[in-house]
Amino acid sequence: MKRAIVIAAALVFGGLLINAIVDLPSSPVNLRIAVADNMAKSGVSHPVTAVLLNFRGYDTLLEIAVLLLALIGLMAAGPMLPPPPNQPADAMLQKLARIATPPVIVVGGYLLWAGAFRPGGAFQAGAVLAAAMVLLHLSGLLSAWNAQLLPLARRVILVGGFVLFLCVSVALLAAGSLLQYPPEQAGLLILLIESGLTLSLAAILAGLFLFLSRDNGGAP
Amino acid sequence: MSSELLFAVVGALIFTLGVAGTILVANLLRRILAFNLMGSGAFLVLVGLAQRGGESDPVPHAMVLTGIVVAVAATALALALLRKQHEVKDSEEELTEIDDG
Amino acid sequence: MTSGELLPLAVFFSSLIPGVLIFLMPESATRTRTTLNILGAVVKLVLIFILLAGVRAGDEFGVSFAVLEGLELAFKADALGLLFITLSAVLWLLTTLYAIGYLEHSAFRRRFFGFFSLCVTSTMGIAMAANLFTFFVFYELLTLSTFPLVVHRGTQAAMRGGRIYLAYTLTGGTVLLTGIVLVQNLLGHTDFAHGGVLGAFDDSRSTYLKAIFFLLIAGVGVKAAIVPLHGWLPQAMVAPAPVSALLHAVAVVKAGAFGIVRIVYEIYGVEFAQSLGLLTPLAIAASITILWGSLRALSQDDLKRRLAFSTVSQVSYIVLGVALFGPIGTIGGVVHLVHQGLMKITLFFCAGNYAETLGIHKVSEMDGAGRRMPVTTLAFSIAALGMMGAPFTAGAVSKAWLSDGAVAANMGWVVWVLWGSSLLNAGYFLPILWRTWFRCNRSGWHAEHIPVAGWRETALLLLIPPIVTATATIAAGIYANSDLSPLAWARLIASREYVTEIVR
Amino acid sequence: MVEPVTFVVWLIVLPLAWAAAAFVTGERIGAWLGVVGSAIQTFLVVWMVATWHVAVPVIHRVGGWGAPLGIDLTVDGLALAMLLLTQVVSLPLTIYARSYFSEDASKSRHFWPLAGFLITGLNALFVSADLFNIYVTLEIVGLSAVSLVAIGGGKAQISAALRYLFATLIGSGAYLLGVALIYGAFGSVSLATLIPLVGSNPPQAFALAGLLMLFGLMLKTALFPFHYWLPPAHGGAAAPVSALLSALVVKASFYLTLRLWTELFASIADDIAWIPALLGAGAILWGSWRAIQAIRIKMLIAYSTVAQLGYLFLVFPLLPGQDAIRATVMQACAHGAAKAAMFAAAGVLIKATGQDTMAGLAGMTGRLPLTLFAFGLAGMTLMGLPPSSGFLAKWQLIEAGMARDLWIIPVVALAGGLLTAVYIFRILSFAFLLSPSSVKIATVPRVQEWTAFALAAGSVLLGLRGVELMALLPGQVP
Repeated sequence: MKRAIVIAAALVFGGLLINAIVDLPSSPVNLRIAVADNMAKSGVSHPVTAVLLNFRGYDTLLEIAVLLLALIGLMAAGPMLPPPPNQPADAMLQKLARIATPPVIVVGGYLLWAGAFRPGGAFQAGAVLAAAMVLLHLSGLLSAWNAQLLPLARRVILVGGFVLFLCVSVALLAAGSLLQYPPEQAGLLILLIESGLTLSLAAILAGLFLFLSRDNGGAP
Repeated sequence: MSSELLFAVVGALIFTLGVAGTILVANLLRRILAFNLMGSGAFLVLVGLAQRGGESDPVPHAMVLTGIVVAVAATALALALLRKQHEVKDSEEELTEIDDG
Repeated sequence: MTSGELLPLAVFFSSLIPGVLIFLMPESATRTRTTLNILGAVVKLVLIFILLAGVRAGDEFGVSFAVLEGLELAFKADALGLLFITLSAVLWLLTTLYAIGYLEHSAFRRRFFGFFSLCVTSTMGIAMAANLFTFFVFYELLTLSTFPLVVHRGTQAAMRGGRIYLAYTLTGGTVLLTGIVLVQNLLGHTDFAHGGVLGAFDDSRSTYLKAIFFLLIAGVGVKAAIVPLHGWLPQAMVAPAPVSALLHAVAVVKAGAFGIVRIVYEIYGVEFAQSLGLLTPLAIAASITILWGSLRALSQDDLKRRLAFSTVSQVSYIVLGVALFGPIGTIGGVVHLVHQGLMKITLFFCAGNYAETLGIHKVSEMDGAGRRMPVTTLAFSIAALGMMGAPFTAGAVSKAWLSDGAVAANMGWVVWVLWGSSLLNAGYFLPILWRTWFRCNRSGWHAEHIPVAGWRETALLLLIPPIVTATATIAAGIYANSDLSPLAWARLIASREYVTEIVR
Repeated sequence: MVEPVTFVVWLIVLPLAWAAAAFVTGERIGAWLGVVGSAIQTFLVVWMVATWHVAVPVIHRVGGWGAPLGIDLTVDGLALAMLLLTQVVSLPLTIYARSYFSEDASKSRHFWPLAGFLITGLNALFVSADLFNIYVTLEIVGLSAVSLVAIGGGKAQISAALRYLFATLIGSGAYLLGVALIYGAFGSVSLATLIPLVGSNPPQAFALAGLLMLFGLMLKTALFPFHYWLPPAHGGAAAPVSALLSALVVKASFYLTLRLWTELFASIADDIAWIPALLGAGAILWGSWRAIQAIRIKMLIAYSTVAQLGYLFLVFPLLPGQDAIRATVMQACAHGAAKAAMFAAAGVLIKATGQDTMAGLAGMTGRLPLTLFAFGLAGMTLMGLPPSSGFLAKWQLIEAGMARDLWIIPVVALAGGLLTAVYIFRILSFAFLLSPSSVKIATVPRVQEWTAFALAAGSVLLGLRGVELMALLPGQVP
């Protein structure tokens, strides 16, 4: 009964939605032009990166905060159950992981550098590096992290990129407003921020996996 | 219907699917997937609508990238809580019990 | 700030500050607490005498603070307000003394005296309120500050009494608030003024104005215990004797009666209320309350319950006086505000003494109490006779002016109500006097003890207050025509509420 | 004169900074960072309010681009009032929390970073003038609130957090689709750009977007009947968390509802204004009813929040009247301070008696008078009894209703006040009961009692001086 009602309601809603989408007029504002006009001042040549790190960099700043707080929330949910006995990882897998890791790191570096002029950037780079860490963990080469006793260095890496980003934005407050890059240094500053973010994002994304892993990384 | 709206319409369908899922699916893990479906639908609508009239508008692309990261964060938190809930061995009747507090 | 603004505030803070300090002090600091209480009460009296002199000379005392745009917390000390203030301040001092004796060695005294002071502070606010909004603020504060006193004993019975008390008063407060907002909506302000502020409206609004009047009177009528809104009063008897005294003579019921006076005289204006035909229904309601209260009192064996129903009846004398169009009735009603206070507090002091000393709670146990406690019983008798309206007592003065007022307002039937009530009063007081004086006690006193060192009769602190108030009851009767009597002050008030000259 | 807008940026940056720092330094230093940071924020916002003189909103263009390309931060009286409420309530709560969590490192370690992010999200949300940026701030608030509920990871907390998370995710999902539709319709998400573009007959997608976004926000505000997630979350979390959530978090999504309702969606709002009012009335009745029946103290307070949120929505038929906005802002501030005080006091009582039941309160007026007094004062504000800020809110609501002859609104408000009295005095009566002196109670640090009392006293004192707060909002009483 409930099922039928929900499905019927969903159908009606979907119909309305599609109908609304189909008879949309062309939008009065067109930001494409605005973006194109300001690309020169943005410090990068790829429009999406320009929007992400410059025009709407404030969104990105807060978004890192979201990612960070999700990680902390995940840690706050409390310690997981004691781990099952570690089964020795498959030697073949370990060898594969060892071979795969260096090129993956290179790819990450490339993605970071490419972000300035083509699709890419800190997130993609960070994601790739995180993937490498997960791979190492699964193959038993990297032990899981324990949310309850987290070494200072790891904590610093986790927030470092974000703090760097925050410091730059605040420093630019001198220019009049938050994140107001001077056009000439914009490219450099963005690269700086992205490099920091790459490391932290890699750590955070990996952390989302490694904190949840049952292998508690040699904690007492 | 113009072909460039196709993405937006598909996005609308996916969103609707997700909504129905969040209400109908009992299994919490599946429900989390349904939320992701909702999010993806919304992103698709955003991007789809952005590229009406030929070349695409970078602003919504950037928004979607931001949105995806937020969605990842939310999903991670949801999964962590779900894991934790399974570990502390409680289930739906616990929820209702709190409710009657 | 000028002295005209400072004085009312000083009167206000003279009880608020001790209250707050008492809360901050530890439970054990008995002596400091007592000193603070007495000091506050004395300071208050001094300030009030300055005010009295000023007001008699025709000075204006007032101060106001904006709470919101177009909404002011405003105080004024006028003749009518001062009558109430003086009464409360004097009786506060006596009740405090009495309570110190009464609660010796009992728990939670900090809480008791703290809320006691807040309660008196609220009463001051009610008396000095210069508009309905301010009146309401302190009217509700009074409810809140008396609740802990009513439930002070902490028993289930006390809780039940407290719940009933709140159910009545908070609902009444809501009704009152509705009326007040309607007035605000009509005028844009709710200020009190001699001769009323609503008089400006023509007949087209008369039904609307009548409805508002009903809401306002119903709201304050709860505390004034007008039948059928009186249900909480007998229930509140669970409170300790000093609290009952406060509730019945000083604070709560008086706040209700005082509210009715303010609303009739300074919101509607007595002439306008008369022209709307609102006074006769009010008089009828008052008369019904007077008779019903006395009738119920007859059948009560519990002494405090009997006194409670007597209060229900007596307070409506004030309402009746207000409802009698014409200055004479007004004087009768207003002066009874004071006289009833003096007499009723005496009765409750005495009831408390019987309970504390001899463990007597029921009328049927009072045989021979007069021999055992002559002074207390003498005070009790004087107050009781006063209630009946016996000559040379305050009660006689009230009743004389009320009946004359009734005649002047050509409401002859009211005279009969007064006579009937006097008979009923005799009906439930004389048996008590008979038992205490002329019957001797055979069974002995089952719970006899003297709380603290005193005479053989009882503790000194329990004895002095009733003696003072009983004496005052007689003095107010005998020296009614002197310039310092409550009556004289009531005439002053009436002369300011009415344009017409007072003749008698 | 110093431009107050630059302070606004600091209100967002500071908590971000101390949140990150607290994560690195750990609980002990983190607690201090939180307290000091909140103190500075409070100082800044008070300064802003004191120097606030312009009637027109002040705009801060992040990145210097300006809308629609960039993101604008807009500060007007309404936003300033909410900023003030947030800082003024969170400062005592941080002091309270520092003492509350002192003996439990595993909890406080994560409390401070999360609290910092929560306050950032709130401040950023109040001043953001960009629909998509608002979505991000909403997620910061939502996810940090959920994580705060989950702290400690007890059974009840985890299930409550999960249920809360699902609710807030549905809400943001609906809101996000709304943003997508609006971008499709107008090509911008900047409020300043959009508002003039919305003509007399906007495209169908606009109305749909409005419904989606308002629904999402009402779900996040736990407006009846979408309140199902609130009682377990607010009633199950640690006391400081419950206080933050009940006092501030639900107000954030309400603030957005109000803002979008009166500014962006004004054209479609009038026809459906009775719906939120009706739900609000339902919330008052149902929430109060459940509170009256509650057995646990914190569950009673949580249901009282459900009821009190109803008052906020009662005014919607009166919008966009300034008097109605004043009334609802006063209610938001009154409830914010009072509810924070109440949860703080409940925390003290529960720690002292060792049980979250009303029966355990017997005799507490003698043992913990200050805390009970705080509870009573907060209750006074919730009941709307004078001279509390709750009374001023009720008074303004009634006046606004009468000014438009909508009698039902005053009637509901007055009835709600009486229902509130029933459950408030139900608790207090338990506390006045005599207890067997054998009952032992744990000692609670005085600072917790005093912070609870300070919040309660604040909620009452605001009632004696509502002028300053109301002066922030434009327009005078007609």
